[in-house]
Amino acid sequence: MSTLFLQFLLQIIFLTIVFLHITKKNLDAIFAYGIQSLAILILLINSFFETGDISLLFIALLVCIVKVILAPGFFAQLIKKNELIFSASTYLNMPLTLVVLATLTAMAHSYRFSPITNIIPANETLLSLALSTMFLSLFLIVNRKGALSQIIGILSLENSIVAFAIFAGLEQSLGLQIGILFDISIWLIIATVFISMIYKQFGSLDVTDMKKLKE
Amino acid sequence: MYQTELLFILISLFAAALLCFLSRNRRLIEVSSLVASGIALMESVAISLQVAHFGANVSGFFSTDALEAVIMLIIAVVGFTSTVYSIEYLRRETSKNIIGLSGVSHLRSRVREYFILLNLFMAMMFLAITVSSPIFAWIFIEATTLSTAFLISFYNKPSSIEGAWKYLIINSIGILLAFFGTLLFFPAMNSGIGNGLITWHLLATSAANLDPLVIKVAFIFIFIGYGTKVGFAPMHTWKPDAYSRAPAPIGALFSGALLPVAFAVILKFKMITDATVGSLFSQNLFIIFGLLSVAIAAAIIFVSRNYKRLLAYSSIENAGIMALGFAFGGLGIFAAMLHMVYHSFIKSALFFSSGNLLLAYHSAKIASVRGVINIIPVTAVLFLTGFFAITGAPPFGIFFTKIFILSAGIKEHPFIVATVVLLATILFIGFLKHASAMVFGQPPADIVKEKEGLWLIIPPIALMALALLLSFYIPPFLYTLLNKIALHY
Amino acid sequence: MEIDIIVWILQIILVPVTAPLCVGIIRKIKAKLQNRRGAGIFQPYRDLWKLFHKDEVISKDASWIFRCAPYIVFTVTIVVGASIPLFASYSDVTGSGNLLVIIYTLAIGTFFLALAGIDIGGAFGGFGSSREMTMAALAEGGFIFSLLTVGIISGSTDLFAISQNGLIQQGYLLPSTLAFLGLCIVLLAETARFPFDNPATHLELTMIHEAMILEYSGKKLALMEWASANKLLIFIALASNLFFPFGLAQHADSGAVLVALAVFAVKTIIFCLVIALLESFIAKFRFFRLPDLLMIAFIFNVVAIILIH
Amino acid sequence: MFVLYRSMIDVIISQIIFIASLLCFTVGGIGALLLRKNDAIANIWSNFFAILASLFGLSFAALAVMSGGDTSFSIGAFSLPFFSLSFHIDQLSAFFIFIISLISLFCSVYAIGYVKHFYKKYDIGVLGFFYNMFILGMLLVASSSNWLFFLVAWEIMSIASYFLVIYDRHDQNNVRAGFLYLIMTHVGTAFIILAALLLYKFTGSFDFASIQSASLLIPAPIKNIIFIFAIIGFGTKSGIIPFHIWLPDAHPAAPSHVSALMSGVMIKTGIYMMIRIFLYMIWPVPVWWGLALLVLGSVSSLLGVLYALTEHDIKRLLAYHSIENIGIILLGLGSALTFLSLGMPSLALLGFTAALFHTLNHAIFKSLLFLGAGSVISQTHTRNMEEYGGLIKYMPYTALFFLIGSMAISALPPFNGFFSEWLTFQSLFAGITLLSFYEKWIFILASGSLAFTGGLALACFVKAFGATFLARPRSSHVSHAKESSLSLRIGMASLALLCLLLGIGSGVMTVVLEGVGKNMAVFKNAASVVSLSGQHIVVGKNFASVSLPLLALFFMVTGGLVIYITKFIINKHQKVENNITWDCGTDLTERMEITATGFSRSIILIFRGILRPSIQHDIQYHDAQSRYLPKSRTVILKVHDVYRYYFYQPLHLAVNAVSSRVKNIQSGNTNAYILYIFIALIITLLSVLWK
Repeated sequence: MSTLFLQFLLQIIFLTIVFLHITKKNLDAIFAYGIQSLAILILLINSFFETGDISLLFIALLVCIVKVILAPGFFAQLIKKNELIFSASTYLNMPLTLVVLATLTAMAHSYRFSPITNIIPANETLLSLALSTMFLSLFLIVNRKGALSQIIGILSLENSIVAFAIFAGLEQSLGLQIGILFDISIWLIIATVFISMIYKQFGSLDVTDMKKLKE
Repeated sequence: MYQTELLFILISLFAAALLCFLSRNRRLIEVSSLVASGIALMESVAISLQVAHFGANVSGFFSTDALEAVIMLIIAVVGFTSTVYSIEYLRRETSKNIIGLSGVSHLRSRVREYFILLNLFMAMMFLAITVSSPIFAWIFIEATTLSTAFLISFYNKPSSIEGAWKYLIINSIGILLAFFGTLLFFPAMNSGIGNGLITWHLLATSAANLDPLVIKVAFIFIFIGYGTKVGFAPMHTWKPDAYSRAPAPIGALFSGALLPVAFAVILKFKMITDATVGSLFSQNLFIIFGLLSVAIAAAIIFVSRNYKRLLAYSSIENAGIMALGFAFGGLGIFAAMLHMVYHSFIKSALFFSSGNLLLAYHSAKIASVRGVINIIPVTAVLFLTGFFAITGAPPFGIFFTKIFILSAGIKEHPFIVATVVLLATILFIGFLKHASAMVFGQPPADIVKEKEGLWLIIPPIALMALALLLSFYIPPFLYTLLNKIALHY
Repeated sequence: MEIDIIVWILQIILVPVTAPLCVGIIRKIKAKLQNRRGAGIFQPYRDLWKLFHKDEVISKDASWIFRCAPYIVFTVTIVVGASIPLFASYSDVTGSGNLLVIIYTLAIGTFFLALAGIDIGGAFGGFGSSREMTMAALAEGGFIFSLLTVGIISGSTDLFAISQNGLIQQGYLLPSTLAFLGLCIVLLAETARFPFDNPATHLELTMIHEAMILEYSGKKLALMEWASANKLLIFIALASNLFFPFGLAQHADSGAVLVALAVFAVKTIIFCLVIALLESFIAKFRFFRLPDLLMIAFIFNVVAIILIH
Repeated sequence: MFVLYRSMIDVIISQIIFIASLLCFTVGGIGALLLRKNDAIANIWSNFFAILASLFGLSFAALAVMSGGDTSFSIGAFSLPFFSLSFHIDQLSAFFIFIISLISLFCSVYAIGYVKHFYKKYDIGVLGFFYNMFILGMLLVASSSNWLFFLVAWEIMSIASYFLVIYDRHDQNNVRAGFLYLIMTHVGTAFIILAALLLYKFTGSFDFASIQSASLLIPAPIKNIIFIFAIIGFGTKSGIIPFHIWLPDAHPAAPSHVSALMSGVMIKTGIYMMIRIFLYMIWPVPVWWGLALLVLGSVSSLLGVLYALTEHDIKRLLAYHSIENIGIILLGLGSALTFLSLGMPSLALLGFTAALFHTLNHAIFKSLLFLGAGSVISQTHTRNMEEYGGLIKYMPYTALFFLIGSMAISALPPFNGFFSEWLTFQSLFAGITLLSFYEKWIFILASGSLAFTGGLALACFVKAFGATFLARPRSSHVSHAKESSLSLRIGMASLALLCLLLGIGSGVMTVVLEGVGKNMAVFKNAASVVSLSGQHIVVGKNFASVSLPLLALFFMVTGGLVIYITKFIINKHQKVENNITWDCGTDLTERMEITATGFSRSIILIFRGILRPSIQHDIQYHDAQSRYLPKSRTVILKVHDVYRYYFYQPLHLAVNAVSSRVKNIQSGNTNAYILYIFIALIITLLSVLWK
């Protein structure tokens, strides 16, 4: 596939993260995460076509099951059960968040990070975009107050790392990929259980009311 | 050739976990976990003896050299003592129903769940340290986080949920950053052997042709990532919350076993970065974060109000001192490793005694714990000797290791050494203020003097005795291992 | 040979024998200045004789310290009297003519006097001791430093060596005079003379030395009176023989000894005259102005020492 | 004096004796811990072994001091680098071992009886354990020959004495005093560790001997830093004025036989190490060190005695006197250091001998006074001197021993205190005569402060002895006081006898101490200024000479004559009538007597500029209306603790403020925690990638 198409997929991931910053509703957040995982899925399939390595196909299938179907499903079921339509707001208001997003992307694209972004000089722009998605998803966790959005932030951070790995040609052997996916799935299950426990104890998913533990 | 012993440890631990999962009988659960951790202890001693004699062994999936052997020893000892302790501790807690549980059946399932996760946690730690590939090491460390999440929220109270949540979120971010760092180590690699298993050994040998700048960035991600797990200064915020909410034996396992494991992984990466970039870069990083950790820990201990958080900050401070030890190099590394061994044993003993305090006083607030010497004298003596040991009073080894680390550092960084000594004094003053306030004074009226559980005292006494013995007589095999580490890292 | 024995004996008994005479002379001069006839100069001897033969009353609160304090205080004055240069500057009887030994031996006397004052448990004794110890503490600095000045000038702190070097050398006139003034102030303080304490009064609020020996009677009072007389003579001897060391017998021959005795008598009379004049013309200072006076004495001596080089 | 032939056998024997004494202490300590079920046996066991061990220590030290020559050996090999239990006992450490063993011998004898009143209250085994460990720590401090072993011994000593200070833990003040003590000691130790590390940095080793041989490598500014660290570190332990605030709290809190050991001996370990560093390890030192020591010494002695005067708690008064006497020792040491750096070794030897002699004397009479105070407190169960009075009638022996101790400490001639102060004066006078202008002024300041300290100490001990033992009992506590038991009296009697013997035999002692001085490399070729001609000790060319035995003899003879004459010759049949004291007609209540506060009120008012006293009067009346019939009138005279208020309090508040600000980073907000990690990541990345 042409780099243009890869660029397009990466831009989708980038946009989903920006959307996650903005969205008010949890359902939309989950939907955005679904699209993101789909983009990762396509990327994996594309690298399968390039290298013709069967294992990549198998991994893509696993990714599809875990990230595209299972995760959003869990979350949707969670939201329906506890009617958590509106996710908690963010710390910074909208314009400020966008300013920070812009600075982070600019920083990621700056020549300062050149040693990382041109590991493979060819897709230098792709790598810097993947790096900026990483910074953005990190900032997402910092900015959002809702527990669910923080979980999604972490999952999108994981997705952006995987994207960076794919573009920087750091694919792993089959065993490692499976191990990583297994971990992510276990982590998903535990996170959802925790969210339901938080909801049961605190009545809302707003992280800021968890303030009791301080010096 | 140690494959068999290693597999034996893992199999026994997994079997214990499985058994706890299946059986309802509480006695069986306790005995099986005890047997599993006992086997782990014997096997790890055997392995470290072999490593001391025959040198490192890199075989397929597992690789154990000097550092891994020492860390395995630490995990095994701390693991065994905390299993012994948790049996009695949980029995006491369930009888006093401190665990916010309703109904006996629900209660038995919580205990079962505790032992399953405990065995899994120890298995994961063993795997994380002995596995030969950095990515697998990452996977198993991630697994330790997951297995302990529920252990922290064991008491099912809002504050323990909050502690567990913060632990989960912050550690997941740290682990993901470490994941990214590990991946960055591989760009020049896969051109070589395709998708073969990239092992530590391979990384070390091909360190020369890695791109220095990428390696620097990678090491920063590794250091910040795994540093969250170890608890260096800016990333330490989860530690006091998690330790103060987790049951005492789990706190002991965290600071006694998990901290050395994460530290060891950072050290392995440090070895590789030093080979490519030269040791100055990693030393500066260690010094800055080490100093920051000691400073923040010293400051907060001065005004802390909860004795379990006090122990958490003491772990942060000791992690900082170990980092300084590794940064100063030469004798410092030998002393830092020794410091790690002493710290794990003494800190676990302190955690066990804090568990006893909690059982007697039902509150973790320093203000509400008074006159411990009259209520539970043995724990009071243990807590006080533990305090003196951890802050570096002579009969115990930490005094020597601190002096060696400082003497290694005085050559190039006199001012840093001076600040560390000053901070150590402030920490001593803060810690003493709380320890003497708790141990002496008039006990509150409603606390009645009761006979202390035998099995609640034996593990901490055993650990303190071991630490005292080690501070005067270091067995030859341990000495050779530590020397190998000092040369290697 | 026998001249040595006589000088040796004379050195020991001279102070106790002539001390009451000095007190008598001072009282006689004061009486004359107040144009009344006053008792004869030998009246103190008669008082002592009378006291020695009177019965004694001891308070039942008193302990053995009260009983043996007079003996210790009196013995101290004799020992000190024997080890300071009176008329012969070579016969060091006790072999400890060092200035510090003298000062600290006198301190034993003050120590037991003060303890005796407290021992009875009366109000006056306690306050007398408190004031006496305050004065003694502050005076000690001046006392040591004044003798030290002369010691440094003559190169040795041994009193007999100091008194051997004849008239004050030219170069040290100012330091010696300053030191002498300092010593005079200390003399008045230590022997409870006028600006510090009125020896004749029994007015509770002002007396220091008298308060401590208020409870004594009979032989013990006699010893105490005699000891304070001895102390006065010791200080006069120190002031005269160390600062005006002429006329002392340098070697053992009867002529020189007689001359020295005469010169010593003249010097003592001059001092008694000065003290009596002083007591008649100035009033007794308020207690809390005395420390300033003693500090002045100390500063005089410090300046004196700094000036020597 | 026979010179002992220093054969190899002697060396081995002396090593065995020394190790035997260390072993006895350890056995005594651990045995006491094991036998703690039965109080009496534990007490007997610990004190018996302490006595045995101190006898061993005493014989070893006497042997070593008399015969000269150093013994150095090490026990056991350790796997830790740099660390080895290596001992090097030259004459100086032998002398300090002598002091430690001497005082611990008598304190242990005293303890056999004294500890009885702790029997049911506390655990005697623990007391025995820490008591033995405490003395063992001091012995090891005096004999260790490398920094690590020294620091181990130093911490054992400090921690053991901490547990002894808080032994009587039912009283909250003792726990607080112990807490303050351990903190100050730890701050001191931190500075000592820094000094040791600096020495290691430049000489490359922790061993005293190799540091001494490589001391030329240490540049001058570093030496000054080491000096300042050593002064702070060891000054905290010895109680020099700015660092002394723990001493008046900690020493009184400990059981009396322990506070005797702490005041008498423990604070000397700081002096020992100062000598070891300044005169042995980093020898060629600048002049200003000696002068600084002199200034510190004079300040400590003067202020120490002034604060002692304001105290009405008998043990705090004695603790402040320890500060004063440490000041006097520092005067001796300072003059020695100044003379040495000005190239006058013989006069330096004089100052050094004076310092050593005063260390020995102070150890003896201070422990005697503390033991006396201890037996008084154990009878009256209070430390407040205002509630004593008239104890001489109930406890005649203790009163006599306390009197001897007070006379010795106020440097009255026949006793040992006088002679060491006399030697210190001689070294200061020598300084005044020989030195030039600003050094001379400091020597004048020093001798002036020593003179005033002597006078004020005299006043303070008249107050202490008078208020405690003389006149009528001022409270009911005194009425049921009984004479202290036999072992207490033996302990005190032997110390009192020692005070007298050392006073009379001071000539011999000076020559022995000069031998100790000459053994040090610094004084190797110093001609000894002090010579012993017949009974006279002559300083310099007849600059000053004294012979205490002759003076004492003359004193006895005249005293005997006077008593004989007045008692038996003049008016032999004199009637002596016992009657009440003169009371101007009113009934004599105990309120009429002078109290400790009343006694020192005039001195406090004279020195109010320094002491800043605050006097609080309050009067209660029978009934509200009439102002003329006061029921009770109380006067409280308090002295403002300047150091705590102006230096230590602000320091504590500053650290508190900083840490509460740092505490806020643990604000409980998860997002903030993640923000810290994010910022840490970005900053490190940018700092690395910036070039």
